[in-house]
Order: sequence, then structure tokens, then C-alpha cells
Amino acid sequence: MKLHVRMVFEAIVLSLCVLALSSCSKDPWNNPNPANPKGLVTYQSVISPAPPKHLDPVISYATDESIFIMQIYEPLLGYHFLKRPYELQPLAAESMPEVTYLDTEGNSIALGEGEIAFTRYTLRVRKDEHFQPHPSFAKNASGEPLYLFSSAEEGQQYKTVPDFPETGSRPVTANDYAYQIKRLADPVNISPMLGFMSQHIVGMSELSRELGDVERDGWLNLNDYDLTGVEVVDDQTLVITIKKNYPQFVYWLSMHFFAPVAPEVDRFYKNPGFAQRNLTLDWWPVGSGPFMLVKNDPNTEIILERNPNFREDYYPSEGAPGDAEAGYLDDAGKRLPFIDRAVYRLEKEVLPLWTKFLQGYYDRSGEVHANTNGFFDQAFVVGPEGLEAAPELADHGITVSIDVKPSLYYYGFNMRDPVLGGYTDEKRKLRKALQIAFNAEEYINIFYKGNGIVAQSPLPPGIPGYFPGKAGTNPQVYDWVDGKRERKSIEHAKALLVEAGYPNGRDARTGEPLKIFIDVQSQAISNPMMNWMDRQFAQIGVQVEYRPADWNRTREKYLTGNTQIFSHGWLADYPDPENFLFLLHSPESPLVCKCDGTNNANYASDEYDEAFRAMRIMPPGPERDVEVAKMVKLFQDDAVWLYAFTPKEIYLNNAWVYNTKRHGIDKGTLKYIRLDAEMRARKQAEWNQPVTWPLYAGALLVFALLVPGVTAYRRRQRATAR
Amino acid sequence: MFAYIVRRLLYAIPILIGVNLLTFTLFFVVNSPDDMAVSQLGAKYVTPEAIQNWKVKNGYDKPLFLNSEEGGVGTITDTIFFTKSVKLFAFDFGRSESGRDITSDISVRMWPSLAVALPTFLVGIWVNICVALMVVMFHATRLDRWTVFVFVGLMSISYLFYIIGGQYMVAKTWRLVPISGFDAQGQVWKFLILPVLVGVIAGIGAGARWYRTLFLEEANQDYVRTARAKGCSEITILFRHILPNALIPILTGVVVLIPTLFMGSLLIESFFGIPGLGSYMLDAIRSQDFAIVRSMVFIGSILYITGLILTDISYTWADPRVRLN
Amino acid sequence: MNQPTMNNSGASDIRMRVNDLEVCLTGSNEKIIKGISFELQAGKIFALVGESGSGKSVTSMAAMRLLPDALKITAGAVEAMGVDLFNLSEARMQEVRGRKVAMIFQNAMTALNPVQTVGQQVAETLKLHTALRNSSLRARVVELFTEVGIPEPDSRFNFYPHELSGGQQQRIMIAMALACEPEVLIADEPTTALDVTIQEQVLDLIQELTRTRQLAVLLITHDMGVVRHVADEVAVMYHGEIIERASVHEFFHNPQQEYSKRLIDALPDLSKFHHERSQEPLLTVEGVKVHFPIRQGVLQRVVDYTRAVDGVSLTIGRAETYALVGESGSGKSTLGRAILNLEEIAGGEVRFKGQAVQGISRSEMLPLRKKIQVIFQNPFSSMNPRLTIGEIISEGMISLGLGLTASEREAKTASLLERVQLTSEFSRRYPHELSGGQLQRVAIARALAVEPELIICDEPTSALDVSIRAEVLDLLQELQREFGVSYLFITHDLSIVPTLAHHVGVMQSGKIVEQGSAEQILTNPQHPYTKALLASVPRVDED
Amino acid sequence: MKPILLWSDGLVFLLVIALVLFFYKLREDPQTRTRWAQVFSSKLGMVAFTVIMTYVGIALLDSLHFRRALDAPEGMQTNEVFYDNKVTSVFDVLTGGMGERFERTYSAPFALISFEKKNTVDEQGNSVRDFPPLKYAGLDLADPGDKWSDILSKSMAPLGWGLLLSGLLIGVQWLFLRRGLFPWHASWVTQAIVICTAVWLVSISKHYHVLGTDKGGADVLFQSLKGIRTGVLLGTLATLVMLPIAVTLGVTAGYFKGWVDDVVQYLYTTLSSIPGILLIAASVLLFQVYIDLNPDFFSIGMEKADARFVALCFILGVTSWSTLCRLIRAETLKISQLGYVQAAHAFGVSHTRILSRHILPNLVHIILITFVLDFSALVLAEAVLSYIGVGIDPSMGSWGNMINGARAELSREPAIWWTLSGAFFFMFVIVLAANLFSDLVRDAFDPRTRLGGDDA
Repeated sequence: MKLHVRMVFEAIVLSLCVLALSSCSKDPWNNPNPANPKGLVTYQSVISPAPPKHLDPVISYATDESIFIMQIYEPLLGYHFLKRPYELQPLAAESMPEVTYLDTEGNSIALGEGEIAFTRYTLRVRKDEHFQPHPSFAKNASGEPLYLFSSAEEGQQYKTVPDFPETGSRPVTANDYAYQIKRLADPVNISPMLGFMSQHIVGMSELSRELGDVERDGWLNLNDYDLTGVEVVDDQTLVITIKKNYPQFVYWLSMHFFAPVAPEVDRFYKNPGFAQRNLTLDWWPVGSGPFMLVKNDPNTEIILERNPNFREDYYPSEGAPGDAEAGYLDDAGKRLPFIDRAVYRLEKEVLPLWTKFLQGYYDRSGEVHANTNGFFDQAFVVGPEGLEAAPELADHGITVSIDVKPSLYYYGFNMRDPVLGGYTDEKRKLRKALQIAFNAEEYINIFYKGNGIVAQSPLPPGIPGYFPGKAGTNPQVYDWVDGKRERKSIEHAKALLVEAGYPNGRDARTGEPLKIFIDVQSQAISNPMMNWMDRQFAQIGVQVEYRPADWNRTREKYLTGNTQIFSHGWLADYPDPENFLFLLHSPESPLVCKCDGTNNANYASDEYDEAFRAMRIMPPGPERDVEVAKMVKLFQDDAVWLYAFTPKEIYLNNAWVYNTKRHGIDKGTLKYIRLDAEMRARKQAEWNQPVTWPLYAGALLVFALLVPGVTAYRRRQRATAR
Repeated sequence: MFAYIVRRLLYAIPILIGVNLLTFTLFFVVNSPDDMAVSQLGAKYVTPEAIQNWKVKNGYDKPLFLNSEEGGVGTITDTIFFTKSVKLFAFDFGRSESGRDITSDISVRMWPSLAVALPTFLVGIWVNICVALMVVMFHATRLDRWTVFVFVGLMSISYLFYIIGGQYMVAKTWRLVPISGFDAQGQVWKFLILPVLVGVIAGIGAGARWYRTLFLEEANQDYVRTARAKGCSEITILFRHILPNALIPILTGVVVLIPTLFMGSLLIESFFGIPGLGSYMLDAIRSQDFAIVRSMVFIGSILYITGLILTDISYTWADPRVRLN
Repeated sequence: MNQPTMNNSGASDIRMRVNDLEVCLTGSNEKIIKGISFELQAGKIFALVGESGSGKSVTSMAAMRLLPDALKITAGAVEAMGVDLFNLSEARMQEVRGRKVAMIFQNAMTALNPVQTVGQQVAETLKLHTALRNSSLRARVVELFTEVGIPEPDSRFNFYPHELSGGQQQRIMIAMALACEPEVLIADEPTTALDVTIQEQVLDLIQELTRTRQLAVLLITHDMGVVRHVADEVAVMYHGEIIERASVHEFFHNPQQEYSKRLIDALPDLSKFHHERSQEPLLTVEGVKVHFPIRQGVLQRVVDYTRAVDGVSLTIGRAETYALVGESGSGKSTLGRAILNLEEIAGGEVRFKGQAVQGISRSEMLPLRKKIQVIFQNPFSSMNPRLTIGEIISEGMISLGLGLTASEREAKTASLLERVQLTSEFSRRYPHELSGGQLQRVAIARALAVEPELIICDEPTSALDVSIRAEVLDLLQELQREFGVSYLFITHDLSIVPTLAHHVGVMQSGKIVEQGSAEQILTNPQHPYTKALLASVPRVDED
Repeated sequence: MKPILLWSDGLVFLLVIALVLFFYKLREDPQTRTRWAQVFSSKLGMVAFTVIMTYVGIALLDSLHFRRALDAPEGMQTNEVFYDNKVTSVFDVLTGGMGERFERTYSAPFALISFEKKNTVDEQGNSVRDFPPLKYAGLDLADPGDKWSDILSKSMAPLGWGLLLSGLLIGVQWLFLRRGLFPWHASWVTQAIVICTAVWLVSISKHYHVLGTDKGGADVLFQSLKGIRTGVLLGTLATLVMLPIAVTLGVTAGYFKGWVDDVVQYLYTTLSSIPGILLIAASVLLFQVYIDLNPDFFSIGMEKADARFVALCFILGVTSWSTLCRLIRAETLKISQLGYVQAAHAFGVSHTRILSRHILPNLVHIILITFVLDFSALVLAEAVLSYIGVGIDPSMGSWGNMINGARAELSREPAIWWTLSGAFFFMFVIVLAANLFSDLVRDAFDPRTRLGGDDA
């Protein structure tokens, strides 16, 4: 009997405990967020699905890392928060750069006067730009850096940056920007930009080679090495010289590769033993932006706090049309940032993420979810009329922010493929037939819930050269009927196939059915997608085979041109047609450049190349538009890609979050976010009242299970042998 | 005893070498150092120089197993395998391919894993024993057969369903606990309730059924008959005779798992957002981070071998008949 | 404890009465016990005798209401001290067990809880039924230990069962049973698992306690020697019925039933012996040693050897039987395996017809394998359950290359089967369909199939019931006369020696302590160990 | 039509042949026969066996693959026949095109309209956003309100046919088996239920999507049914693959002892000390790379998926090899001490003969128990592996892939529960049946677990 009495007793005690807990705390039981310091307005957000790997501004080259780096570092230039099309504006610089063109002799020349050998950018750093408080700036009484250790043992007690008791700060100087550009050149840092920037910045590759040969132990002071193309005139003035004319270079200056890094900081992190405790610039960035990193545990959370030394910055008072109505100008002229703290919690699975968002524990549904987009679609439907949520969620007041990044996802034809490639009329018709058969609108409707814009050219919305309506329609695939774009019929595709020598999808000479091969990265395709594509091409009698592979194998296929139809995506670095049209520039073909080129279609058209080279160095204007249109037409006529689309990324915001407009390129927008913390607390409590009956039911169930056991035992004890 | 343990530890060395050799072979066939460099460097603007730099920095610029250029000892020592393995045996796990220090990551992540796995393990055993004892009480009745059927039913449900179902009902619909997350400083228990509950319930079917078999096996032993003949009550027999004897196989069956608790549970951790070693491993597999995988395999093997040794030791402790040699 | 159970009213003091007890199988209602009755008297030992499967153990379990779920009591009554046990509730029954009626079991090793100290186990009984606790409890246990003859009783309290010898374990069982001064003691084959010398001591103890405590004892056994030794009254059980019941004296001198006679005949007759016949040595064993290494330390170095066989010499002549007698662990089976070259020899030599047996290769050994054959103790494990009897018998003929065709082999198998008193149709049967006695005949046939000159019989009859044992032994002798084979007969049971052996060797701890002709050893033993062995052999002509 | 024999098809039919031969051989052994009789004498065992056989039957039908011939191209004279690159199985044909009725996207079980709104143009030419009707559901319905009565009326005929069919089948069995000792009626009831359900499903699925459709509009019921082949084959082939290695090594180690034993023990300790999931993941990736590097070996996509599947079976087999090997080694050690092996030595029987006649046959029960016990574990493992991303090729239907793809669907409001439920149900039924059956097999064959009072 002891057993049962004890178990019943324990069950009762357990349920009493739970009840007691329920009565004594008013807070919801399910709050997953650790308590935040009182008095600080804290923004609760999410990292998903993976934590950032690099926070060093020369190494990082991923969006989910930029959302941290761009809050912490402030490059010289940045984008206007609200204006569209995207507009550059000075950030840490006092004004936009002064541009001078030089000939081979170094003489200043005007644009169009002669061959430009060098372009020189002169920038002035703002005087009120200060670094965040950081131990690397702390000095002892004699003005020497406080935390410089000669052995690993000395600094052993410091596990994280906040462990250092003393901090310091100083104004940002032009040299800090120059120092960072030299870090870019240092091969030890393995910057993804090194190769690209070496083509432009004068002296970069030379410095890189020089630094590569240096024997080093600990910190290497890059100030001791000269970079020809980067000149520090005084504390404020920085002059950058690039080769030839590359008007798009200013866009690069708004990226974190050109953020300031203080030599003191670099030296601090090279202290012996620091790397073993992950005390590196890669994990503890130090910048002059609106926020600073106070906790970096990529396994659980990353916490930013307001940088007390942040310069004066104000909310913009102009915006794009419609921004005022949307309330994006309500805070015009107010001091930035609005929030004191931002907590990003790691969330790997979708069900928890969405549940917490709906419960009000996350302010927004995500920061970047290029990866979770597919999952997002399954959680909600965002149609043309906005959010189509279930009735029980309708009163949540969730707002929607749509983000159309300057990006493209596309399936391209390998122009060197013997079956589908080539520039003869038959081959073009064959490709066009396939283009028509692949109903990209339907594809996006089904697999992206309609959140995408089917591309008519290699230029996505927001890029000069993109046109909505009839002007922007690809006449090879679509007809313009009654003011609407209409995909050409399957019959038309079949007719094209006949002309191409494949009647009903069968080779006119042998009768063999046409079989096309799609090379795609395994993660990027699912069974429903394959089924759907099979059905699309079956309409014109074409058979499809898939050759999914991991990234490394896919890359090898690109390098060897061993593809037929390949999938690819491109996210632009800056909003200029050049950054898209170069995807078809023939020297970019991996087979031509013997490198990881971006022209995986191996498209080669002299006409196109010529137009591209002309367009590249032209300033924006009608002449340039003509060249762009020429290239778009060639692209459409040659039918280079099977289809392409620009995804519309959907972000949901809880009702208490303001200024949620998305910027397609700039990630440094956290400073604009404003929160109604009181409303949040109220709603969280309202939405999360626990349902307690299952607890009682559970206790009852355990009890009910005990009864037959007790009875059986009793019966046995009473039994006789008769 | 001491000699026995020392011998077992010595025996572990060739095993660990074998384990290492196997992981190296498997992973390098999949991923050449070049592949690893490309995966880490990202998709845009990758140059051969960058790949070479990466290989040098991470120590992958040597031959894999045999260095024919070096003469003598260098043939074996100046290779990726040797240099990386030697470090492992010194418990220097180095840096992950993305540049973090693995040792410090593991030492931090170990505790959340343990925080989930240990309660699941202990509560699980306790619940299973209680349930099994209860079933044994009314064994050979209709009820017994139904309970066994229910156990088999519980066993037949995929672990994923327990997790998904638990999250959906308990956390989403009933809002009783946070759906996922972990807070090392604050109220850890709040986050542990659901994973532990799911883990325990998912284990009841197999566990209680196994324990029931063990109890019944013991119940058929001669000494139980002796105890009956003495006049012991059923309860006394169950608790004083059957339980201590059945605990021997139970104990030795679970002791082997104790060290592996540190490794955490792959599924539980990734679904419940617990920053432990299980999710660490899963992330490493998915991102093909060889340095982490290698270290985890090494640690896993050591823990497994430790588990085996502990099992033997626990035998001597639980069963007076056993002596080690 | 002053127990007023000393009731000297003699034969009329009936402590337990079993009336028309019937036990059935739960599923099939097949009767296992078909209505038996008897009563137990204070100070008397009542022996229930029968072979395995006769239902004697079931009777005792039924009396205690300890039957497994597969069996149930369908009729009858058991009264103990005037209380009908079958009418008690299970809870009340628990008070009777151990307190009024106690029980000891056959195999003390398994009947004791392996993870509790023996002291605790005895104390538990006392705790259940008396008010004794703590130090007085312990004192009582030690007292009981002393009473049943455990040396150093105080320190033995904390021993685990496996740390005690078999005899001591059985003494602990007895102490446990007697702890609460029960009225009735049921002893189920209390000595079967023990070596003969120990057996004797335990029986004496039971007998003594019966007298001193005026216990009513139900002794269940298959061994007529035991009955002869201790019982006052005997009942023979056969297929669930008591077929004969009488006082011991009467039973042994004037058995009524044919079956009873057979049982009694199985007891040894120490008056007739075989005489040595041949002097031609077939097998000579010279100072043979078999050592098993003991490894220790980190590197598992061999630090010592277990000397299983430590310099044994013996000679077996043609058509002669050499009985190697010893208790379990004396090394006699190892010696047998060494002669068969299944065990490596550390020293000495074995010669068969002058040819050395050890140190030759597997193929060189083949011709000798034909000449030396073996019969194992357990007939069930020595036959592959997946082969037919025919296949089992012909296996040797095939592998030793007797050069017979399939039909010749079949014919030979049939004739061999008939020779061992089975029919040729057995060759298509499987081992599990046969009884132990039949299997042992098959084993004999298998050995004979290759026409050996020497058969090593390793305890061939110890797993068999007494009546069958005699038949098998007779068969072996017959075959010896017919084929002129020699036997090396390995046994722990000295009682079968006179009917069988010409020579006897007594083995203890790997050495032969005494050997000589059967008559010499059995009538005039020199070595004290031989004397002790001999003393424990039950005889009919006792009294 | 051109028959296609995929690797896994070949292996599974090989397995079937091997099993048939094996049981034919064992038939003679009375001991084995009585043990099987024990398994089948329980009603539960009969039911479980029938369910397993149904699954196996479906799996086998689904393993008879062929490629449909394409019609001769119009206006062309060619003797060459060309084939569709889609591989069809006999099972696909038997389901009456269940897998070919695609909707646009999600729809609920028995729904008439899609689960998602779509912009359409109504008769007046206005653009309307509403739930579009499904292409293949309730086509005969005039009024959507009659749906359930329509379903009911359409169920009658197939149920009747189902009963008739099962009546015929059972009648034939009855003629042969009525005198048997086994509780065949339990099997017959199950068979009747299975047949009626099957006939009903095939016929009703022509009018409705019984388990709705998934994101790509594919019928969930059909996908769940396709999962059967994957599950069953994985569960059996993985064990089949490891058997030779485990048995050979285990037996040699246990029989010859000495250094052979040391080597084998070293091997399995090493293998089992690697965390299993890592080993599996690494091996699967390894094979995937091989497939990616040699696309020419596989002329159609199905072969590629199949190659990965067979590889997965191999890998699961190899990684789980150590447990069986350890068991076999221990058992061999035990058996070689037994009298009959000793006797065989005394008779000078050769090693090979001892191994094949005395040791191997007595290990069969261990192999058998492992086979049935591993089955359900493997089926369950597949789901977990798919979650980690090292499971079955996504183009091959499997429950794991379904669960993996559907786990986020629950977070949708209202939740999409049918994909998950479909996979769950079919997986649960087979695992449950296999577990129950393996329990019985173990009780019958493993002397250790045979408990006196247990079956009373």
C-alpha cells in the first residue's frame, strides 16, 4: 500500500505546487524572455534560424550579420531611411564625397575630357563622431593603454568584454577609416572583398602581398604600412584613390567594409590568450554607431545597448509618397535612437518563433528571413488586401511591412549547353517555349503565397531601368491584353516547339522525347516543387530531371559549365543597374574568367558586352537608360533565363512597434524603431492567460490510473484458495 | 580494480585513434579542404587566393594522411591528420571553421545540455520504475495486458510527434509554459518543464515495458519464492527483494548513458531552443563544420568509453557477486 | 524465547493434515495432483519420495499456497494446527507462512536473495513475525546461526550468500525457516545440490532439529538413500498419486509396489565387485597437469595458475572400467577433456596405445578420435536441438571418414539404435522429443558409431532419475561385454561404482589421492577423504 | 511499358526470396515450428501479422516499377519506342490514379474548396478574391450542402464490393485453413477491414481528397501510401545489409577467440563509440557527394533517389551492426561451450561444419529477434534523419519527409493538420503492428524473456 499512497500524495503535492504558483504570480507563465532591466525601453527580437558567425566588418558578408554590424559601426555614407528610390546621404561624413578625376599623370581632368586613369574621393569625418566606451581605449595614469598584457595569464580573469572594469573612448578620426581599409588588404583577415577591392583601390594588391610576407607575432600595426590609394590628410580628412572610373564606388562606402576600426582596438584584441576566450573583433565589435554590443552569446542571445557617445542624429522629416499617411513621419525631427536596448534571441524552429510572436513576446516576426520566408508563408497569408489572419488574431493589430530587396531568384539556361544553349533561331524558340510553359506567376502564388514579382528583365523593382506596366513587359513571353499582362498560351509554346524542331516535345529527327535537366541546390527544392514543375513542362510534352546537389558540388558544376538549367540568386550590393546587368557580362562567365564568375549562364553577346562597358561608366541619365534598354532587349530576345522573380519579404510587427518601414539595402535602421512598452505589457498579459484545466485533468488521470492497481492489490490480498 | 580501470583506459587509446581515423576519412571524402574554405567564405567574390589563405590559416594546407615530400617521421607527422589528432588528444579542440574557440564553446554549452538531460534522465527512470512496479502489482490480469499494449502504443509514436504535440498543446494552446528558450541566469526550471515532460513521456513506453520485464524476470526467481514462504507481503517482496535485484540490470543499463548526458539530445535541444551540445552538433552537421564535428565525435567516444567503465564499476557496487578483473 | 511447543504426546500430535488435495493446470484442467492425503506429526520426518514430475514439489507448494499462476488448487484441504489454510485470506496466509509453516528449498544459492546479507535475510523473517528489533534481533540471528552450525556466526551475519559455501547456504536456509519456531517444516530436496559429504551433515542437522524442537517435517526427495537415512515414514508418489505409504523400516524390507522396489534396487550393493580382468594398458596418463592462468594487473600478466589437474597418473586396461570419483571442482572433468585433447596439457603425457595424444595437429588427431569417444553429463545440451537423432549419430561417421555410403550409415544407425534399446524410427526424431534416459542412450549410440576402444563417460547418469540410471548403467556394462570397450567413468557418486568399475581413483583438488581396485577402495579405504566419501553413501543394509 | 528494376526493388525481392527459402527450410525443424505456432496462436499476433503483410504487400506492389511507353510521335516513322522518364509502379496503377489528381495547393480532407484564396474573375468580369473550388472534389455535386450524403452514397457500392472481395478471399482461405489450430478468424476480420478500406479509399478518392492535399496540391493520402514502401524497405533492407557482416564477424570472434576476437571487439567498440547520428550524417553526405559527382550512372531521377535510399539502408545497417555482432559473439561463445559442440570436436568435425551445422542454426533466433525489433526502430529513425537533413531523397515519398515538411504547417492559423496526421497514422499503424509482433516473436524465441506467468 505504501507505494500507492505515496504516489497519490506526490501527485497531489505536485498539482498543489502548480496551483500555488498560479495564484501568487500575475505574470503569464509562459514568458520566454529573461527579465529586462527596469526603466530601459527594450526591443525584443529574434535571430533565426542561425546565429551570426562573424561580426568583424571586414570578414562579414551576410545579411544576418549586417543587422548587428550596421547598428554598431557607422560608415561614412548611408542611405536615407524613407526615400525611394534609394538615396545615399552622409552618415559619419560631413557631406557627400568630393570626386576628382585624374589622368595617368595625376592631373585633374573633367569628366569626358580624356581617359580617366584614377578617381579620387575626398571625405571629411564628422567632428562629433565618437567611439563607444570600450576597455581598449582605457588608459592608465601615464596615458598608456591600461589593458595590454604580455602573457595569457595576466588577462585571464576577463572572459567577456563587459568584465573589464575600466573603459574609455575617443573621437573617430580619418585614420580609423584608413586602418580598416588596410585591414581589408591584410590577407590574414581573409576578407571576401579583398579580391574585388584590389581591382579598384590603388595599391591594395601590393599592400596585400607585402603584408602576406610579414612574419608576425601578436599585433601588427598597420599604420606602419602605406596604402597608396588611401591617404589620411588630417584627423578629419580622408582621400581614397581608385583606378579608372567606377561611379558605383560611393555605394561601397556605405557598407561596413568601410567602417572605422581603431588601431587600439585591434591591438587590444591581439592580447595574448584573448582569442582562446573568443575575445576577438569578430565577436566583440567596437564602433561609433547608435548601439553597442553588451552581450554576445550566439547560442542564446545577443544584446545591444544604446551607445552613450553616439552623435546627435534626428529622425528624417521627408519621406517617400505615402509615408506620412503610414505614420512614418510622425517622429520627424526627434532625437535618435528611440530605444535603449535590443535583445535578439536565437530561435531555430518556426513553430516557437511564430507562437512567441503571436503571444507578444517578440516585437517583430523577424529581422532577416531570407531563410525562413518559406516557413513564414505557412504561418499567415498575406494577400493583396494585406494580412489574411484567422479571426482570433484579427484584433492583434498586427501590421505588415513589405520588403522588396534589390534581388533576383532565377533559373537560367546554360548558353553553352548543346541542347538548350546557342544563339540560333531554333534554340531561342525552344527556350522561349520553355519560358512560356513555366508559369512563374502560378509558381509564386503557390510556393511564395504570391509574395514575389515576376521579372521581365534582369532588373528588379527599385532599380533604374525597371518599368511596371506595358513598357516593362517581356514581349517574348507575355501579351499585353486589356491593360493587363497575360502569359502567352501553351499553344503558342507548342507552336514554338514545332519551329524549334521538337513537335510535341519529341525530337523531329529521332522521335526521342526532349528531356531537360535542372541543376539546383538540394535545400532549394522540395518534392511539391518538383511535382509542380513536372506538370508544367508536361503540358508541352517535355520531361524533366532534377540534379540536386550541395553548394560545393553546385559550384563545381558552375565552374566547369556542367549545367543545363541552373538556379541562382543575386542580392545586389547597391541599387544600380550595373550590379544586375553584369550578371550577363561575358567576362564574368566562370568558363572565361576561370573564377567564381557570376555569369553562370555563360551568356556571350558582343553587342551586350559593348553596351555594358559603355553603361558602366556613364552617370545616370537618358543616355545610360538607352544602353540599359538595349541590354534588356537582348536578354529578352535571347531568352537567357527560364524565369526570374524578386521576392517580397513580409515582416509582421506587433501593434506597439512604430517606424517599421523596411529598407531594402541598409540594415542600420534599428535607431528609427519606436516602441509602446506599456501597451506591450498590457497585451502580453491579456494574450497569455494560461489554460489550467489540463493540469487538473492530468492530476485526475494519474489518480484514475492508480485506482485499478489499488483494487487489484486489495482483491489479491483478500483472496482465498477456494 | 585500479589496475582494471587503468587497463580499460589504455585500451581506449587505440579506439580513439580508430574513431579519429574514421571521422577524418569520412569527412574528407565529402569535403576537401577547398570545399570547406568555399563553404566558409560564402558565395560571392571567392578567389583562389582567399581559399589558399583560409587553408593556411586553419591548417588545412598539408596532405591528409601521408606527406611524401617530408622524409622520415615527417611523412606521418606533417599531415593534417596527425597535427589535428595530436591536438585532440591534448584536449585542444582548436577553432571552429567559423573561427570560434571550440573548447570554450563546449564548456559553456555543456551545462544547458545537462540541465535538460539530467532531469529527463532521473525523472524518467523514477517514473518508469513507478509505473512498472504498479503494472507488476497487477500482473497477469487483463489490466496488465492492456497496459503493455498501451506501452507498445506509446513506443510506436515517433519522438518528433511527442515534441511537436507537446509544443502545440502545452505551450501554444494552453500557454502553460514558454514554448522554447533557455535562460541560464533566471528561472531555468520554467524552460525545462516542457522538454523534460516530453522526454519523460516519450520514454515511458519503452522504459516501463523494459522494467516490467526485468521485474517479472526477478519475480520468477527462487529467492522470491523463499521470501513468500517466509511470509513477506507482496509489497515487501516487491520493494525489498525484487526492486534491489532488478535495479542491477536497470542501473548498469543506464549508467552507460550518464556520461552521454553531456552530449544532450539533438531533437529536444533544437526544438526547444536549448543552447546545448546537441544543437551544437546538429548545427555543425548542417553547416559541415568539420572542426566541431571532429571534436564532438572525440568527446562522444570518450564519454561512451567512460560510460562503459562506469558500467563495470557500477556492477561491483550494485551486485555484491561481481568483482572486477 | 521459551516456546511451549514441546508436546510429547507422541504419534497422535498431528501438526498438519493434507486431505484429498487436487491441483490442476489453469488452462487445460489437467490434474497434476490427483487427490492425495497424508498428515505430519510432531517430531517425525515424513518423506515424500518420487522421481521428477511425480508432483511431490507441487504438493508442498500447494500446501503453502505458493503455486505459480499456471497451477491452481481445485479440491481438498490443508489443515495446519486445526486451521484450514485454504480458507484464509492471502493477508492472513502471510502470517502463517514462516511463522507456523516454514519451508526450505533445494538450491540454497538461488533461493537466497543475492543482494542481501544472510543476516538480514534471516532477520527479515523475525521482523515479520516477532517484535524483535535492532540488537536483540541481531543477537537472535546469531543465536540461530550458532544453532545450525555456522562457524563464526557473528561475522557471517554480514556475508552475502555467494560468499558462503553450499552447505553453509543451506544451513542459512534452515536457520531462516526455524527462526520463528514454526510447527511444521517443509524441506523440498534440501540436499540434492550438495556434495555427498556436505549432504550428510545437513541431513543430520535436520534430523537433530526435528528431535529437539519436535518439528513436523515433510521431506521431499528423490533419493532413497536420504529417506533411508533420516525419515520415519515414507510415501511414494507416482504421477500425482501416493501409491505406497509405510514406515521406513517396513518400506525398505517389504516394499509393496513394483515401482518402490525399483527405487530401492537403485541403492548400491557394496558386497559385489568387478574384478580386474586385463593388464594390457590401453590408455596411460602420466603426471598430467592442466593449468589455467590467473591474470592480474594493468598488463594482464599471468601471475599464477589454477591447477585444475595437478599431476595425475592412471592407467586403463582394455575392456576395463576406471571410475574417477571426486566432488565438483576436483578437476576430474578437466582431466577427461585433456585426454580427449580438448584441453591443453601443461605437463605430463597421455598415451593411447603408446601413441602420444597431446601436441598433435587436428588432422593427426582424427584417427585417434575414432578410438576415444565421449558421453557427456547433460544429454539435453550435448545434442544439437536442430538435428535429428539420425543426423546426430551419423555425424561422427561422416567426419571421421568411416567411408560408408548414406544407406550404409542409415543401416548402421538403425542397428545402433536397436542396440541401445531404442527403435530405428527414432532416427527421424529430434532431441527435444526424447526423455533424458533415451537421449543418453542416443549419446551412447553416437559414441559407439565410430567403434571406439575407449569411451570417456563424464557423469553420464547424474542428470537422470534413479530408476533410469540403473538401466543406463546396465546398458553400458552390457556393451562393454559385447564390444570390449573401456570406460573412463567420471562421477561424483561413489554409490554407482561397485556395479560398474574395476578400478577406482579418488580425486581431490586436481590430484588423485587414492586409487586401486574397486573392492580395495570401497571396503578398505586408506585416505581420509575416501573414507568421508564412503561414509556418506547410503546403503540398504544399514541399521 | 518497360519494366525497371531499381536497386532497392532488386534487393527487396531478393529478401523475399531469401525469406521464403528460409522459412521453407525451417519448416522441417519442429522446434522452430512450435515457436512460430506460439506466435500465431495469439489473436493479437494474427492481427499484427495481417497488418504487416498488408504493408509488405503494398510495398512489394509499389516495388514493381515500369516506365510507360510514350505514344509514337505524330507523322514520324520510327520503330524505336520511347519511354516516359516518370517511373510508375503497379501500386500507382491500382490506386486508380490517386496520385495524378493534383489541386492547386492546400485543401482540407473532403473539402470542396481550396484552403487558400485566389484572385479569380467571376462571370460578370469582376475580380474576386475567394477560395476557388477544387478540380477533383465533389464534381457531381449540385449543392455543396449535399457533400456528406454524397460521400455516404458513394461509399456504399465500394463497401459492398470490398465485402464481396474479402468474402471471396476469406472463403478460399477458409477452405484450406479452417482445420488449423490458429485463430485465423482474427486475421480474416482484419483482412476484411483492410480490403474494404482499400476499395473504399480507391473509389472515394476519385471524388474527394480523403486526407486533403499538400502545399503543391498533391493528394496527402497517396503520399502517405507511397511512404509505406520507403518505410517497409528501409526497415528490412537495413537489417538485411548488416546481417552478413554482423554474423560473420560475431561468429568468428566467438568461435575462434584469440586475436580474431580482439580485432572484432576493437572494431565494434570503435564503431559504437562514435555518436551514431554523426556517423550516419557523415556517411549519407559522403554518398550524396558520390551521386552528385557521378550523375551519369543514373539515367533517370528515380534511380538517383533510389541509390541514395539504398545507401541509407547500407549506412543504417553498418552503424547498427555492432549491437547484433556483440549479441552473436556472446551467443557463439556460449554455444561453443555446450555439449554438442564439444561432442562435435570429439568427433573431429571440421570448423566449417561445426559453424554451419551446429552454431549458425542455433543463432537464428537472435537474428530473427533483431530483425523484427530493428524494423520499427528503423522506421522511426527515418523521420528523425529526415529532420536532420540526412534522410530519404526528397523526391521519394517518405513519412519522414512529410513530417519534416509539415511541422511548420501547424503554426498556421487555422492549423494544417492533415499532412502530419496522415504520416503519423500510417507510420503509427505499422510501427505498432511491428512492435506487437516483435514482442510475440521475442517471447517465443528468446528463452530469457519467456516468463512463466506471462502468457497464463
